[in-house]
Amino acid sequence: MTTTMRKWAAIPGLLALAAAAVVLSAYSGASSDEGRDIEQPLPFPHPVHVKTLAMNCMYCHFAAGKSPDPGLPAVATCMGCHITVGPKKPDGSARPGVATLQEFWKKGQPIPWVRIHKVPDYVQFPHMRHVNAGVSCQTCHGQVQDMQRVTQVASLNMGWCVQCHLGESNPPFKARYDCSTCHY
Amino acid sequence: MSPSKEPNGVTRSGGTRREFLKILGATTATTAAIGCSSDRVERLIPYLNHPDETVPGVSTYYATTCRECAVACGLIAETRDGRTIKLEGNPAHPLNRGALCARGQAALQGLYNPDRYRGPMLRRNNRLEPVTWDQALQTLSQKLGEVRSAGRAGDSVFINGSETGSFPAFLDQWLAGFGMPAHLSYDALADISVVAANRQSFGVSWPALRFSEAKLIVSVGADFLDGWGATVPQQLDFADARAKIEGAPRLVYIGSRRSLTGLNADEWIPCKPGSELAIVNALSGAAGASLDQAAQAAGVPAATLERLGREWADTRPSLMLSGVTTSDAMAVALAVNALNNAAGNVGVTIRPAEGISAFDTVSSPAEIAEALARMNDGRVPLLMVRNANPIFTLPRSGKFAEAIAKVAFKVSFSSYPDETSELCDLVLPDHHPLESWGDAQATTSVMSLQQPTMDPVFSTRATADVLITLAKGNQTTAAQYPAADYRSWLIGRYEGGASAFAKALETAVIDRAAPAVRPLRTLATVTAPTPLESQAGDFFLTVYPSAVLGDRGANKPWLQELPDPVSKICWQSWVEVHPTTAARLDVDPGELLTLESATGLKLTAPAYIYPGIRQDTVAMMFGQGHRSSRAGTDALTHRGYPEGTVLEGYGRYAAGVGVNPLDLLPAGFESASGALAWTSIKVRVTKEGGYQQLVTTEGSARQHGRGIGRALILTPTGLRDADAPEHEATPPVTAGDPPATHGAEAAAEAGVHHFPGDASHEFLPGLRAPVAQDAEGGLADTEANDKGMYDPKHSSGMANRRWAMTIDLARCTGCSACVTACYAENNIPTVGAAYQTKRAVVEPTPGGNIHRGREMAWLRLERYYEGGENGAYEFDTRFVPMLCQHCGNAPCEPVCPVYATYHSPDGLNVQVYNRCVGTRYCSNNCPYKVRYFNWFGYGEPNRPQYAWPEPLNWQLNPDVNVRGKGVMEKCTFCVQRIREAENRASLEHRAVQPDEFTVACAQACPSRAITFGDAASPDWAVSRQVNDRRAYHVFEELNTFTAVVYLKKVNHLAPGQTTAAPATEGAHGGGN
Amino acid sequence: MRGVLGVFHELDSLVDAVAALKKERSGDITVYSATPRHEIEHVMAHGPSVVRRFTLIGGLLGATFGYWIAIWASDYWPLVVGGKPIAAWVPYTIFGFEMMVLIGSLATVAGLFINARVPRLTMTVGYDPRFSDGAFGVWVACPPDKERAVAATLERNGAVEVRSER
Amino acid sequence: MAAVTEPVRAPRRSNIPSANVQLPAVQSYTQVNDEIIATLRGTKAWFVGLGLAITALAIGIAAWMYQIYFGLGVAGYAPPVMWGVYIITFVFWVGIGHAGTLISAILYLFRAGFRTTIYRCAEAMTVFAVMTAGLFPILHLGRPWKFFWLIPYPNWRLLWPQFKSPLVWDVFAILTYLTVSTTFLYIGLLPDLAALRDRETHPVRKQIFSLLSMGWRNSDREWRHFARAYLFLAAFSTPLVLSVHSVVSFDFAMALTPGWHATIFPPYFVAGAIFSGIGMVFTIIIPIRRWFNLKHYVTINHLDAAAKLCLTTSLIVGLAYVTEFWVAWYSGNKVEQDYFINRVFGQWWWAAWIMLLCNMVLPLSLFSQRLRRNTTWLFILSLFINLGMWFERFVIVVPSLSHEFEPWQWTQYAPSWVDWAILLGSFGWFSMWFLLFIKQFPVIAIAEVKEIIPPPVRRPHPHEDAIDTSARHLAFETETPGEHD
Repeated sequence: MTTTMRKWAAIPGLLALAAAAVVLSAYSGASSDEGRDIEQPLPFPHPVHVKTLAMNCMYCHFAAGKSPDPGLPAVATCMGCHITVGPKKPDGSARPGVATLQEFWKKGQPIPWVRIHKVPDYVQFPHMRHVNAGVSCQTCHGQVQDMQRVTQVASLNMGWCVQCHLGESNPPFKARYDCSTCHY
Repeated sequence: MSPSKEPNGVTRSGGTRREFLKILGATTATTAAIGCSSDRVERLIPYLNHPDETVPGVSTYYATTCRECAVACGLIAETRDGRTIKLEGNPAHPLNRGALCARGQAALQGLYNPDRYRGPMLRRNNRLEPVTWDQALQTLSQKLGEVRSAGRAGDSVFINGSETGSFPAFLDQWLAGFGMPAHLSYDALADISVVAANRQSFGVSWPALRFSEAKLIVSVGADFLDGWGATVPQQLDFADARAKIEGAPRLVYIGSRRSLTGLNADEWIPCKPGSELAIVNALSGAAGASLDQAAQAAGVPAATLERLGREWADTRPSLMLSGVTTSDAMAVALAVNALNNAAGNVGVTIRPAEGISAFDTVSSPAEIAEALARMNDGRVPLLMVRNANPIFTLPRSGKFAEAIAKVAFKVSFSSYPDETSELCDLVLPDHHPLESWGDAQATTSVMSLQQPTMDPVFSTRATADVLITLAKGNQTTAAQYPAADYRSWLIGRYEGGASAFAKALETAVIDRAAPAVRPLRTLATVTAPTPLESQAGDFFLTVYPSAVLGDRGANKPWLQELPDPVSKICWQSWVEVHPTTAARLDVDPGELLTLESATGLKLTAPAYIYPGIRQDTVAMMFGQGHRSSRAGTDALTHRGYPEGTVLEGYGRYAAGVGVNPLDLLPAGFESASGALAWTSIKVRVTKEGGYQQLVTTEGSARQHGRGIGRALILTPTGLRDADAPEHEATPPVTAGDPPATHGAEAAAEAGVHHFPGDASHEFLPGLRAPVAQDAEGGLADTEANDKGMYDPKHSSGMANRRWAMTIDLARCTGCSACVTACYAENNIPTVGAAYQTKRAVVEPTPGGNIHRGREMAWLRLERYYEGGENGAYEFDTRFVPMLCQHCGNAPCEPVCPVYATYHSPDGLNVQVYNRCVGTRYCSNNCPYKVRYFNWFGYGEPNRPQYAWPEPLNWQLNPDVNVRGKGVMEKCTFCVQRIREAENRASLEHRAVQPDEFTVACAQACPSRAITFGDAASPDWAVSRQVNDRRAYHVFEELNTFTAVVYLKKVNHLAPGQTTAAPATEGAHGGGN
Repeated sequence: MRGVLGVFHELDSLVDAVAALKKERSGDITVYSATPRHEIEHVMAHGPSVVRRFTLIGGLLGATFGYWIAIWASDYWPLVVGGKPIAAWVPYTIFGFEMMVLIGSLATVAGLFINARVPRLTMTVGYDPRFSDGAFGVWVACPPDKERAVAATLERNGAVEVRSER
Repeated sequence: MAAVTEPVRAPRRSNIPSANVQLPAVQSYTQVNDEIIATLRGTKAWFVGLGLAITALAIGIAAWMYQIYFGLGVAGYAPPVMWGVYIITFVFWVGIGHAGTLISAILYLFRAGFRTTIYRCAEAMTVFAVMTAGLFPILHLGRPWKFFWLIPYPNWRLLWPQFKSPLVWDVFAILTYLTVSTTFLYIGLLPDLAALRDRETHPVRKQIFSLLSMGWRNSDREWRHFARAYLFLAAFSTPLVLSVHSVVSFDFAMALTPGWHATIFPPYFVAGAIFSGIGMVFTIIIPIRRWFNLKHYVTINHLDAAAKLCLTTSLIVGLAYVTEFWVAWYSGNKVEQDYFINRVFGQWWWAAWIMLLCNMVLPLSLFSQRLRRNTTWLFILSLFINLGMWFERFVIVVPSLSHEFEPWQWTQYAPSWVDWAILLGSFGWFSMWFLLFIKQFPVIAIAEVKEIIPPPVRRPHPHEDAIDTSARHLAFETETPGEHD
């Protein structure tokens, strides 16, 4: 006669389910590149330019108010100042990156910046519509003026966009939220 | 898109205004964009120096001139971030007034052709190998010196593709500097007989034709809507004429084969080839010309000719055109000119004073042939060819390839490998016209300027600049060329200098009288073919040039993929036979027929059964059949070229496609003008036994009474439904009546037949405007629910618009320019290239994907026949541009499980590619069958089926997604243009203005048949059109409430005729 | 848990034994048979199964959920398709129905499992593999002092084997 | 083993009551256990069969991977024929599945005695057929890796499926059907699994059966709730089976395509599904009863009764075909008429006539009792029915799409090798599961057979004997509130 205890193999099963849920949720866009933080070919300190020197965002990203594309400063734009503002400060300390910048300029090469903020190619994001509607740069890009190196703050996934279009953001904006607003 | 593979030889110089941005800014939506964003590191590459005028992501527009055919229409080239992405007609240009044909639009695919020469090539060890420009120029300079010092420069030949403007004179000046004779100006497609006759009759080579002034147009074989003469201006004018409805001209077409013009004609008189002169003489009542004899010669009833004669005599003003290509073509043309003169049409419908200059400089093919014959004698030391391909465009029986091979040194300035450049010893690839400076004489009083729209794609050089460089290197000629380059030379000749020149470039149109016409040489040596009637053979052979491909379109996938407007066949050659003939020969469509000429030349091509051709005639199209002229000898090296490049023949898209009917023809020329006699032989036709599936987009050529393309007949009492049987015809529609009063109720009262789907009381003029009402089936309490964006009161205001389109079938000629415009605007992949069919078990076949109906044309041109069952010659043709109808109640929408298609508040039926999972249910449920599926990864660069091999992909519209494998796509009403207009308006703090913008097809349409706009606002042109008395919806009975409204075609009866020849209701016997 | 197990080869013997045991009030009786028999049900005389309540509640919940998810999701992002109402209750009946069947069925199974104490995490005492073959069995859970009397009753009514287990 | 008393050749013109579905050759509970469990030993032929099934499956998988890599274009689709072999096969397999539930649930509620010995087979067939069918909607997607977008689940896009789409109805119907029929099968298996557990000597197999049987002990408490639960599951399955194929038919009926847009579709599809399912039951059960020596369980009377059901559904299907033509004619809708003329006399005549012959004409032979009792004929006929029902779906899907409103887009269609390979793979997939099933689990419900044979008794008396031997009703079905409350 058998009188045995038989444990159920429930735990591996539950673990498998949990793993599947994680995979599915990751696949469904729950994860994002939030916190993306990659080294750039040369260190560009936004705080120095924006806060110390009080440069406007649109000085360099000149097209953000008139084009879907915000625009990147040409190397010549950088060199407008850095032809005189050299790699050494008057006190002798270094301005990191300026030497590299001047190197690029001398070689006649553009700077291969690494893209941080990226929506998929099937998303049409007209910067000017947002800028002119009063959405600040920081709403999407975070407090760039405080970032020694730019990192991705917002998730940039679709739900994040939609919350704002539905008027659920703070301050509230309200816009179209049908698909062809962004996807075509 | 990563900037990975730069094509070999891209210019790297920076700083110029149109510097090509190898590496773009942030607007990079041109890759296949389906799927999750990847984690790979993507680079953002800024400019080194920012170009002054451009804003990244915003298009810049350059006005320039189209050089795809002789006509020189005006272009507006849209350029984004350094790349030209779209060509449109220049509205300021007097010829094309903003419209542009398919060939003109496809110039972009010449610019970005992946098989272009990437740099100069020099023959070494019997192979063309890449060399540097210095080497190439040095070689040519040396050869020029040798020829000159040998005293044989006078025997050299320069063949230049016919063009007007400053270059011909510039070239002749240069040639003279080197002691060489003036160049030959070659245009294979120009109707030289007519040009010669016009010069003789009117003193201009091509008078302006005013169709809109005429009440009767008789075309004797002139396909003036599709390739003959200056197509786009003629088409614009003809469409305006036909749009008048009452008082519009009747069009009669006389010819052995119904061309596109023939299909648009109200009456077709199918005469035997070669009998046209007799007919014209009979109509003119010339001495000794009897109607009966002419009728017998032509094989048509004498009564028909008699009636036409009476009509011609009674109708003023009228217009008769000749476009025959037989060996007595010039005689016909002269007789027609005389007839017009006698009828008082000159100065009214034919205006020599406003001539078109396109053919002012052209030489006759006979002159080219004669030069080639001299080469055969070994008398030519140096041959230079630019923008011409005589080997392909002249009959093979003339043995011109062999002749050219005997020239000691042959130089080609061709941008693309072709049959002629393949034979050359040195290739100095020219810039594409979109990369170079120039000008062209548009009309006798207007000149059109040409400017580069972007930096050169490859390491090519403008021939003019090459010539200047060569001249500067020569002591005797250097002094003549103070200008640094051709641009400076052009500006130097421009009154007002550089600043005025720059100002003129804004429209690129300036007033300048045309220089003297260059005379045609008459040549005694030319062989004229024997008259057709006396030849042996079963069938007349009519060879006609393809209006879509021309003589140089075969390497452009857009043009290859564009179905021929008449036969609807693409990527193929075919033999047109009449249904009765086909039955007699026991031939089914696609069965191979062999044509054999009396001299034993043979050609095999699949049969296409066409009711619009005489029973005793077969016809073939010229334009396909490019093949390497060095086949079997050596392959050109591909060193430095990416994989897949085809430098043999005419590139990858033309390779293995079709046959060249010129292989059958003798090298016979019309003796008076030197024109090539295209219709000059009879052939024996035998069934070969093989089969080659037709690459056609046609399903059934008959509409089976379904009322897709509808027509009215203009009777003396008003307009009458063309498709209703006589005894139950609907009451005539008179001008000004809105359709509602003639709907089902009125018809029921009158006890008459209600045509299914006919305009009825359910037809809502102006369409159902706010979609929000549709949203709840029109029944919802508008107060009750917050319908969000669909609420007209929503802050976005979208629901107050209803984007809609009208297509006027009375204007539409079926030319298909809209189709190519759609391809260009919307990044539609072409799928017919042989390489795109290559898979594990499938042989590469041109058009293989289209065999299975997988063409992707969002907008297709349907061509239905009405009448003419049982092989009768009398039938009516309905051209119906069919695109997504953006139904108010779209059947495709509710079946999509994932909202990939839905109705936007402004009335668009939206397709969201990135949401589509590919169930294809929407297509099943679409009655119009206008949804297209990506069966393969046409948009994915790493797939074998990729439709845009580098650099074709540079053309892709960055505002439009490239669709990946497995998703549905369809017409979007150019939503990107709508958004762009909205964005622009929002930047300027205003609303979108009426008719501020239009969609790509409407923009291009040379018939102005398409109108797009907001039907909910009375200020837009479209909202007037939708209330036209001729308006109808296709399949209205399905209650789809389409946003596309068609206006019925109008047929014109001959005087005294009471019924249209075709009686069609319920007739569906002849379809396949 | 301890008690006495009796093995029977005949159905009527089993029924007799159970009837006798019930009369004696010996303890909780469990009857084993390879197939359900009315005779056993009659002699055991249990009330109706409560599984029906699980079914009812599950079905109602399911139908509600089916309608709710469809209506809520349609209303959450109101896009018009084919000019149809945003939330169209007629076709959504399909979801109501399917979810009623699905949740109702699963609730029924849950009811079965809960009421029948299945799945059983342990193989308890008082079972014999022969019960799934041809034999019948009776398990009487009783204190040790009653075991002898129970065994006697079983044997008297034709048990081929009687044993006590713990 | 008792002699099999199968009347191989019935006397001419005598009417044999096929409703008599007793099992005279089955005498004792132990015999049932012995004979049925004896089938669960893998044989050489079985391994060969399994090998063939897996090979077919491998071919299908390879073809699918090829298709995923290149795109759906490798299949024979010729727009506007946007649906082809995959949807045809989907509907085909869903239809097959219906007979199982019909037999196990509907016939259960109707107290049809011939159900007892064939229902397990049919039910397993249902589950595997639905598993097979469920693959096709995924496999025919342009982007199959996105199939889960059809399922409503919370996600970061804040997007939900479009609940008005018949394809979402399909997702719900098919998943519900798969879940419920699997549950139903499993619940019915529980007592048998316990029997297997108790007989098994191999320790690993015993362990597995222990787990699967969930500690089932055949106690009176278990049986009591089991009976009620089984009844309710049957009661749920009955409308479910009718709804599922109705929903599948909505895929077509909700479209406005001529030939699809018909109110007759739901009943027509349900009848067709049951018809095809019974065909497949014959295809499966006739070899099994022969190879597994179960002819005295699945007697010729059982087959005879099932054949009558087959005939009935065939007549309904035939009526539906005729009605379709009649409606097309009576509607006066020219597009619809054109389509039906084209279907039968036009480009698709061969497919339509295969359908009409196999589904309407050949089953009429079942009016003959001799043919109903001829297993060879039944088997051959069942193959024709399978073929005919596949072609029925072909005739519905392809000719409609190839001959729609727009004459310009009329077209031809021919499947490619990939289509055929995946179709073959689906048979491999189905066969693999089925073959695995029949050697691991009893193909005849042990507990239920025991129920209808006389129980062992010490003192038989006429009253009880009468109940037991009639045995038309399963004991737990007769529980009614009146008897016990």
